[in-house]
Amino acid sequence: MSIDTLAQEHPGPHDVSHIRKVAMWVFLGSEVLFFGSLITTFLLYRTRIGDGPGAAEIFDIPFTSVSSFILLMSSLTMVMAHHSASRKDWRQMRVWLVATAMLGIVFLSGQVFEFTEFVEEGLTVSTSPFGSSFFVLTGVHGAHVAVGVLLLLATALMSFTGRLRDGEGMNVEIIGLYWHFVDVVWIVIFTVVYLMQV
Amino acid sequence: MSDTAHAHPTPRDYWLIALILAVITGAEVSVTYIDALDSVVAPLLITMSAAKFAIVVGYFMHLKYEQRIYRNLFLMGIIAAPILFGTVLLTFGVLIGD
Amino acid sequence: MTEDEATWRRNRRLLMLLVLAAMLVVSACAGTDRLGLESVVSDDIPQNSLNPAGPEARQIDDLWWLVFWIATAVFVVVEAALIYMVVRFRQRKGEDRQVKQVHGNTKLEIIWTILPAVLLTVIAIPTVATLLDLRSAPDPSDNALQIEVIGHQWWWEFSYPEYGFTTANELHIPAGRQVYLTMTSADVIHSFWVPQLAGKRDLVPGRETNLKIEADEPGLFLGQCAEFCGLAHADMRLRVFASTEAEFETWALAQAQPANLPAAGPAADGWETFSAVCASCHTIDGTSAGARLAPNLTHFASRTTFGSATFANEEQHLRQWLADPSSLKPMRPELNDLEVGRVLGMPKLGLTEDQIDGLIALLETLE
Amino acid sequence: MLMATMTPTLEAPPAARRGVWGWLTTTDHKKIGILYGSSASVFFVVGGIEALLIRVQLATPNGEFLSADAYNQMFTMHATTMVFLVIMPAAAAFTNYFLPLLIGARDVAFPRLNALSYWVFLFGGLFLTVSFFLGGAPDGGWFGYAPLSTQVPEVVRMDYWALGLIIIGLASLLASVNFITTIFTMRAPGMTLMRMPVFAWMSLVVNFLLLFSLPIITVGLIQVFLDRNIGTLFFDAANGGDPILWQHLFWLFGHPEVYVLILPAMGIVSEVLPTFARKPLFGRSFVIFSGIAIGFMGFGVWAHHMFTSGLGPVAESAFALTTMFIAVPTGVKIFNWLGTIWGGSLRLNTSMLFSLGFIAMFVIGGLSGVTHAAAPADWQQHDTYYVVAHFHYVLVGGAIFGLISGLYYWWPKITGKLLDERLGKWHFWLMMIGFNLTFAPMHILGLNGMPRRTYRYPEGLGFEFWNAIATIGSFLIGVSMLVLFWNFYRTRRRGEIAGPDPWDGRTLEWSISSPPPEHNFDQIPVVEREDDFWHRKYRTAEDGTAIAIEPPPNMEFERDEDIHLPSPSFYPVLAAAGMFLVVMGLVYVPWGLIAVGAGAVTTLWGLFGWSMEPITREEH
Ligand code: HEA
Ligand code: HEA
Ligand code: HEC
Ligand code: CUA
Ligand SMILES: [Cu+2]
Repeated sequence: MSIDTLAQEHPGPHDVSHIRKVAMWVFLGSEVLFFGSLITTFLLYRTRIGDGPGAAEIFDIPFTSVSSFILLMSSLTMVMAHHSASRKDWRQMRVWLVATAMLGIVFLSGQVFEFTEFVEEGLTVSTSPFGSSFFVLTGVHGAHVAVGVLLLLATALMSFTGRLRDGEGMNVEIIGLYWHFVDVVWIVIFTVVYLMQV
Repeated sequence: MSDTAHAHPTPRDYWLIALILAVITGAEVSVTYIDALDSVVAPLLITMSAAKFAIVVGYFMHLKYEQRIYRNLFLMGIIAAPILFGTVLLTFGVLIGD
Repeated sequence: MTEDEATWRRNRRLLMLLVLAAMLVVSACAGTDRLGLESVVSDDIPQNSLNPAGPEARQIDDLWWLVFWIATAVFVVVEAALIYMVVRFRQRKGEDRQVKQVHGNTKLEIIWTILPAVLLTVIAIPTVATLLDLRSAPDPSDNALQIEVIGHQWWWEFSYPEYGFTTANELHIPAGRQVYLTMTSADVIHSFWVPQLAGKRDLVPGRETNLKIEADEPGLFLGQCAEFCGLAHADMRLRVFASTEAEFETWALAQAQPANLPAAGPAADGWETFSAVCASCHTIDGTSAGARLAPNLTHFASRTTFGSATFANEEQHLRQWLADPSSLKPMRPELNDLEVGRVLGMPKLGLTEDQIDGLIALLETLE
Repeated sequence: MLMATMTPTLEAPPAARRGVWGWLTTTDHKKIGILYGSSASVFFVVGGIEALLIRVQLATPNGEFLSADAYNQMFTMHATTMVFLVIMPAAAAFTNYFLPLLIGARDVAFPRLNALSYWVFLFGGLFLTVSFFLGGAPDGGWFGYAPLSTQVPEVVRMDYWALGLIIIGLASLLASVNFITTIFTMRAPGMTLMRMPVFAWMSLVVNFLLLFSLPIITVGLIQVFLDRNIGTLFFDAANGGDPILWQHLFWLFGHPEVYVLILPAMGIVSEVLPTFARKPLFGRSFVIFSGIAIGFMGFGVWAHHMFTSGLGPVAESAFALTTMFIAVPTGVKIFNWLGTIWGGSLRLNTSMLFSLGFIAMFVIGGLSGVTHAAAPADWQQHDTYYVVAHFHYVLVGGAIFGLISGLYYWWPKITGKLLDERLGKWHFWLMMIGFNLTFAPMHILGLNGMPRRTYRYPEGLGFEFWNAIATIGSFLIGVSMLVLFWNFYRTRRRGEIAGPDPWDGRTLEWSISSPPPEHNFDQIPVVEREDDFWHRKYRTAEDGTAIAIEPPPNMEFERDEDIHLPSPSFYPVLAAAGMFLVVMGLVYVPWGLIAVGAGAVTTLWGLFGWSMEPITREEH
């Protein structure tokens, strides 16, 4: 198999959707290494709790399971938005976009709540390396979700006001890739950070 | 592969996939509560989250249906990360226990 | 072609030869030890890593020469081929020649993939063998002397657990006996390096690292901190005195003695200043001064140098040190925070001449 | 023949394309390339002057020219500048300018993103450099080992370093997404990957290296920043953090980075040698595959920078082995280049001399690299001038020589004027001699026990002589660079007109005028084979020699009708300026938060304006 078949010939230089998708996947490849580094740091430090609380003491698995579930389901709404967009059903697309953003916001609120709980129970970024790596990993993930929410709402809004008519479907697809990826990262974090407590 | 490029799943499929994801998540949480599974819980969890990962990427992100180039681009990262970071953790003795 | 260009061409060839010659001389110099050219570079070079004085350093040296000669061979072949081709295939004056379009030669390419791999295997095997040997724990039959090393910004703390004392900056070891260092750092990363005795090894805060060193013969060996550790990294030197087993024993027993404080005279005044000003950082065993933030001074007068083996232990230097330490050695005492144990050097303490006299008298009694 | 419907923009650029405003808002990959190149040159002078100050300080024992404090800033900033603000942007300059030309495209995939990359890079560079005037530049070494880099949070120097590298990294990351996408989606018809010029291939590998390594160091830098500013404990050993983690995160980036620095130069050499040897690259696919192999293997050797850190014998052995064997694909390149000049007709002009010099010098650096790879030997060499010698042979003798070769090679295409050959040769020989005088002695110094990063050394250690020689050599390099700058200046006014194809080139950029028109190609070329342009000019005879095709091919094409060029945009520079404010403010938290806020708003404004702006102005 030659290099060329591996990369598969492109459909043509003017397929903007293709170009953007390639770019997004390239970027996501990079994000894998980004989150990989954060998760690695966490794995190294998860048992280094110093005098502070450890994972088993503070995690509220049922709570986090619910918020994880909510983020997971936002992938469903996201893919529905994309589906509507590909059928050029803009109204429905907006509904799904807003729904996705709302689920994202619920997830974020859950995270904020969780963080405040942990701080009250005595875990902060400077309690122990466990605390530092936990907050930075989940915080950076939260920031990704927040960016996604902004993108979703902005797209919904712009679609509502009639701007961006042509590019809409494509934008939704690109944002969707990002959103699903952020979800996928949480799938890993949920397992590695919350469920696998040694 | 380009012949399948547009055979995207239907909304019904999406709901079904979401259901599967929900079930796996339920299973994940459950196994952590079953003491009898303690010795195998880590591999179980890793398998299940890998499955979720693959499902979301494959179906929701359409990687299964799209041109190979997307998959290859993404796979590079997905393959590189565990190898590199696994090695790092090995040198700290984290993966094999101190 | 103009006159200029013709001259230029002649000069160019000359220059090329010069450069080549220079490169050969330089690479030869790096290998003077074996080429009998010591006088060019390695006379009086006390930190020369190519002049090993103990088994660990020698093992590394042997490996180095193997790799060096293989690399030199590759170097000569490649550079010679390059120069030959440039001379032979250069386009001559006024020439405009089209040449045969060769796209490659798979056989050749496979050969020059495999050949380097073979050469590298020749290097790889002794590399791994040497590595595993030098990194192994000491053989109990070697009866290695245990010494603990702690790196500080910017000085060394050495403890001899078998004898129960601590000293600084000057390490004494018995010649002909293996020494096993157990090292860590109090602040940032440092690296223990005495080239004639062994390779270097980092001192990492929160971790323990080990190094085997040994000197064949009695002598003085110079070393230096090799990992950048901030402002005075250049002045974080160290000395290793190797002596006969008997001399070492005498030295060690003396070091293990507490200090005898003078009862009267300038030295006694010095002690007064010391306990008031210096004891918050320094230790003198057998006295109330017991802080471990700075070098242990119990037997300071027995050291040949101070300031991490950078200045001769002589009165004039000491005087300057006590008056204004940072004028001798760059430090950042203004950032000291004794509460959290952060010490970035000895501060200027605003001592009077009299106080300094007393302190020097005191330090001189600390044999 | 020009079509009547041609968009007027191509004939007479609108006011926005000229003057300072034109440069600020440009989205033309060629102009952005020139911006990258000019910035890199300026930073090269900055980094070079820092180097000269280092050399003056070390010329004599117990030097007193610089204080220890100034010295530490000097070598930290010298390295940071040279690596991140000189070689990387210089390579980006060539990639920007020539990648689209080499693959037959009209622009990169995302022209405005491209502009953003440049401006973020520039602001990042300025941010790092102004630190000199705001309380001191970074002084923790270019790899900022923790916990030294996190030690004294009151002194903000390493905040500049961490934040500066984060945003320069961001700029690079955006660029690499852009270039990779460009290569995968914008090639001319028939330009299969295997027909792509080797320089484009090396760019592809480089950008993948950046794509996968930058996120890793970014995480490390964020951790350093947080340790310093909000009290996280990532590298705080007293509280359970581990400084060795930083070393892994840095070198996981740092080693791929050194190949990021060398591969563009290798790509250039692979273009220059065939052109001036009048032969195709020997074993083209071998050269390409070895580049890919270097890319992959480059990710598996990082811990050879940590042989003395205490990884344990197994890891040390493993990394010694992987490191050694990276010499195999590198050797393949060297030998294939030799194969290329074998039997050629070598035109020894300046560009060619620098490429040949590259081979000669890079081999020395590569071989000293192999002596490092023998880990126990490295325990002696590590952190000595022997390492300094190694990496300057590969960085200066390698990367800089290669880039300069590319400069002489492509200058006529960019400016339309040839550089003066006589001056060029003075430049080459002065630099060659100066370079070897500077760095060859460092091998000896290192083996003789001179540690690096020491602002002074005492008399009597035997370091005097070679240090003096090195200092003399470094000034000779400086003089050689003055010759180059003089050459630039002189040929601007009096230079010979180059014409489209001064070197009898092989690749597509030589098929268009010099400098190229804004839209690059009148007609997107249809590529039939590798070195397509050469094959339009020559055929091969029975015995394999090249024969010029008579009459010479017609290079005039009818201009395509629907050429869409990206409109200029002000938003990239606006967004980048916002980021500058953000990082500047972050250094001086809490009151700097005002700047952070203002910067964030500016950036968002830029991005919003950007997303509302049509990509191509509709003009027909
Ligand atoms: C352009 C950048 C560049 C390149 C290409 C390289 C290439 C190599 N480097 Fe280098 N390196 C650096 C830049 C680079 N390096 C820098 C900047 C540092 C120091 C960072 C710091 O500490 O500040 C460093 C440090 C460094 C170290 C750590 C030293 C220490 O700190 O103790 C090591 C250790 O193994 C090493 C090894 C190598 C090897 C094996 C190669 C190989 O890729 C070389 C391969 C090439 C050849 C070998 C020549 C051609 C081959 C042949 C002709 C075939 C036949 C050869 C044989 C059979 C041997 N390098
Ligand atoms: C990336 C590329 C790169 C380049 C191109 C260079 C180029 C040079 N380097 Fe650099 N160097 C590094 C990367 C590089 N270096 C790195 C990574 C380190 C490690 C730092 C660390 O330890 O953290 C280092 C460290 C380093 C040291 C060791 C410092 C120490 O450990 O204490 C020294 C010492 O001599 C040095 C010297 C030089 C010199 C003389 C040049 C010369 O080639 C520079 C030539 C350029 C000019 C001279 C300027 C251009 C011309 C003019 C400005 C015209 C005016 C001229 C005159 C007035 C004469 N470098
Ligand atoms: C804030 C802490 C502090 C105080 C107070 C202090 N010192 Fe020091 N002293 C140091 C440190 C740190 C060093 C090591 C400096 C170096 O070499 O980097 C040192 C080094 C020395 C040395 C050299 C030791 C050696 O072997 O290299 C002498 C002698 C010395 N101090 C004497 C004194 C005297 C006398 C006083 C009181 C007048 C004093 N010091 C007060 C911190 C202190
Ligand atoms: Cu301690 Cu350098
Ligand atoms: Cu490396």
